[in-house]
Amino acid sequence: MVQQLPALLIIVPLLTALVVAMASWISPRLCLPLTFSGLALSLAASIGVLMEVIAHGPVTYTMGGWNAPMGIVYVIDYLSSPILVVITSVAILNLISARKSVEESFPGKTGAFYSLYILFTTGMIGIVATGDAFNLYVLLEIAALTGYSLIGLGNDRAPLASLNYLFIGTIGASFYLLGVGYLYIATGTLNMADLARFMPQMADNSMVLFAFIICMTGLFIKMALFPMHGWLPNAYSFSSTAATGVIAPLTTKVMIYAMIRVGLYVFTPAYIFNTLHMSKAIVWVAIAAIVMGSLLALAQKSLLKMLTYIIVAEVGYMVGGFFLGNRMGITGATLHIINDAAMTLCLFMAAGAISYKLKDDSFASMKGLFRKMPVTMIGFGAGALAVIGIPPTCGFFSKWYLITGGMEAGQYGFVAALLFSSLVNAVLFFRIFEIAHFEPFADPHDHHHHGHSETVNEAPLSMVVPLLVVAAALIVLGIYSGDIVTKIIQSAIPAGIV
Amino acid sequence: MENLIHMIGAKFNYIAYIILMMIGLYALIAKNNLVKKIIGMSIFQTSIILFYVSTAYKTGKAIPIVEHGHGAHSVIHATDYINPLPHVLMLTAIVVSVATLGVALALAIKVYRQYGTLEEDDINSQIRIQAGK
Amino acid sequence: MKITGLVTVIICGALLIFYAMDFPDFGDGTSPASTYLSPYFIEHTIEDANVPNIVTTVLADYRGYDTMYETTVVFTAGLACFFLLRRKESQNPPARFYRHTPTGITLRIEEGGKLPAEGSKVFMRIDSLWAPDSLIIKNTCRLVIAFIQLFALYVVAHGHHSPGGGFQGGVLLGSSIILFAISNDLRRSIKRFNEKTSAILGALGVLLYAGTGFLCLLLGAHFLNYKALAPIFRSTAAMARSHGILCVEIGVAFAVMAVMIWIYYNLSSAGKHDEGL
Amino acid sequence: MSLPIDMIILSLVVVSGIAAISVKDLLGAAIVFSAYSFLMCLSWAVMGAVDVAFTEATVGAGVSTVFCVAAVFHTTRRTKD
Repeated sequence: MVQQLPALLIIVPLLTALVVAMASWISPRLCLPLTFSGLALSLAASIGVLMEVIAHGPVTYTMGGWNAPMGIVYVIDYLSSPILVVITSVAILNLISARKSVEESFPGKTGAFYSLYILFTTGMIGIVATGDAFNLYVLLEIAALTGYSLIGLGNDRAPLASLNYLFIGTIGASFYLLGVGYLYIATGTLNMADLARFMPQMADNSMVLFAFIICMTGLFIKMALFPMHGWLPNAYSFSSTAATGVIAPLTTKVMIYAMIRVGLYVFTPAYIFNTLHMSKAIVWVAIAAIVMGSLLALAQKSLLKMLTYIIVAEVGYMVGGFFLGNRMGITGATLHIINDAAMTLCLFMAAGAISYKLKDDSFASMKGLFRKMPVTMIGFGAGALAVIGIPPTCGFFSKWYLITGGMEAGQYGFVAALLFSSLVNAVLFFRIFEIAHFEPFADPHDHHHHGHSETVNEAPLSMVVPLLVVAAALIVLGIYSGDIVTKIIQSAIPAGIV
Repeated sequence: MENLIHMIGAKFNYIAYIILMMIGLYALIAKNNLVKKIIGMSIFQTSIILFYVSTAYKTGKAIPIVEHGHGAHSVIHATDYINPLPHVLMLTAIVVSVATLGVALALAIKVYRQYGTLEEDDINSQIRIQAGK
Repeated sequence: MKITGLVTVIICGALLIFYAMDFPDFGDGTSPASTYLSPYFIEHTIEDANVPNIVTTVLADYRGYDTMYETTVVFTAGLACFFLLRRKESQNPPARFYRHTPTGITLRIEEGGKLPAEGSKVFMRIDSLWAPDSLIIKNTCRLVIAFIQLFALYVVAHGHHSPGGGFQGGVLLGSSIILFAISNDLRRSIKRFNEKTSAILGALGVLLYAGTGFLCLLLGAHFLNYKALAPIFRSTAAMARSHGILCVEIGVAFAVMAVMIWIYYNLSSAGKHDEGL
Repeated sequence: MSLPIDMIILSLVVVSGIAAISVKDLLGAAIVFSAYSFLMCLSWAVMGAVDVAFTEATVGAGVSTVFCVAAVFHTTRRTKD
């Protein structure tokens, strides 16, 4: 059974999605329990695989029984197994939290929503687990297509935002596909490990150079690295919060994972960091992303828009950290994938609860929110502290690694950008706290009902409990980040990197 | 000069794929109408399929279906057949492109329902008017 | 925007053409792409799966896992179109058009007006852009549809030996029903092949594919390793693979057929399922 | 060396591709795009990719044209570019 876990991890959600799609036509009441149990099984499988990897090292699974270069293999190693756990837990927590708003926003289509939701998760799991460069493209498209449709059914402006996302996303995925094609004609294989084996003798092959450029461009577009971030803010802020709750924490992070995977295990660190002289330039792009993301976040007037620009800045952290090219930087980038997924989930869940209650997410409507929704604001506060990077929340530790990496590499611009962005984040969130805590719940027309509007009007329990779980996870991740780094991430980084 | 002509002859397919890709990219960037953009996106995707299929071709070799049965040679030589692997990959890519096309058209219909137009600048000016209110 | 687009495109194109000059020549059979992996597929297809069409073997067996997700992508597209577009009809339907068949008079019934009985023989519901039935179109389509479907079944079943397979056959089957919907009208087509059928059949097709793989897993082999099905088919391992490929091809055909019809229903009526093309 | 017929077909593909994005009528664009797909399918058949050509003939020239026409039918034919 243990050796079948990597397959079950992804097959169970796929089967569940299909069964849910059928159940929605026969007995819609079954959809939610089925979805929940499918994702729970997948979470259990991912934890099982993580245990297996920590105990016995990387697991490979051959699909169809065909060995590596012929068939498709799944490789679950130190890099992918923690991310798998993150993906499945984000999906399941957001499912619990989003239940109420799904029933409200998509009457008659909840079955389809749940089915697309699981398919999205399946795509994400597949991207992380696969060891085949072309299989990654197919799963990328599944995740993307479900993402477009989940985003497309939001408020008035969602369809156009989603269509723009579709155009950009298709360009990104096609560039990746083209890059894989270049690699294929240069080497003749599609398996990642096999490609990496060919890399040393391909060091001065111009096709491989171009494949690198175009693959990375495709992934940069997909992860919304500045200046290719144009699609992200609208797509994430106009869609329903049930959908953004899973899309915002996962999409960009999994794309960054794909970048690290393709970088370390296809093109190999020796090729990227020693043969090519591009990493400095990419770090500068990342610095621009951090600075511009933070500045644009300052200019926003609504909560969701602000959070989306913070995501743009966070993408810069991880891309920059990876292209620092040293052990500290890559550790920081990998750890930050996990932490950032948790932080973004926390913030978006809190924003979802707030907009579920207030039906509005502008800053002006958030006055007196600490009194009105105290528990939600505690969760929001935990997420905010993590994004700013205050110990003992997890955000501090990954930033610590990134900053140390930047110092070691001599990239002081990157260090300065990180510090600047933390400062801006602090300003951003304290501005919200100020509005939500100190300004009274504004209702200028009736002073008599002043007391009424201040009474606690908390979001439903199904939203608050997962939020508090995530908030606690932020601190737990922070406390155990030393263990995560030494036991898992250090083994994920190839020995050649110092 | 002769060299150049020979070069273009030998790489004609690759040049054609790049031209098509650029047509698609141009439509995606510069066209104003959403359906035109969607058609451009499809052209962009087919150009990549053309690239893969071109890499599989071997001059004068058979299509990738093994001759067998009575009187066929029993030993199969890989050099007698066109490379089948890119074909398989491109079947998947074609399917992905039609799926994307369907979703894109559905979104375009929704956009039209919302704004009554498919021209991007008209939609943007409508959004600006709404925001100004 | 036009200038920006043109400049970007010219720069990208020049860069791509510059790098394209290092490609192996077109039709060159000695590049790594043709000499590393593909010879294995070509030389072992008969021995491994007893399928002469190498593309089918690679598609459904060596890289069958990709193909399962390819089918899932199609299903996702159908589900996405439904999710995005479908609108249930409101209590008071907007203006409808009816034709009084004996006299040929067209009636426009306003929103909320009294509608003729559902199965009325005298009043025929028509589209707002109605054209009189063309005898030629109707009868030609009626004749052709049967042959398209027959050909589609041949394509599915004969995918092992000739070009074609589940995907192409499925699209052909789907297009035969789309042709019916175009040549008659959408309502009549929905009466014969309704939305629920197409949605469930689409999921069932993918489930047949994934289920075949899962059955192999339950029998102790790896996912999609059709060799494990040999005891069920009472055959050799190679023949089991061949039969396994046929099973998944049938699943693909069902899924693709149903989803193509589903997408057409939703796109052609903008989600209302009342009037089509 | 490319085959002459291949070169001719691909030139036509490029011409129809340009036509598809520059026609000032969306229904026309959908039909030209269908022609583009069909020519592309011919070029793949010439290159021996029979399965791919078959798929493109059914999907590209067939079903996706119907989808495009259906979408244009529910939106508008007019366009400025």
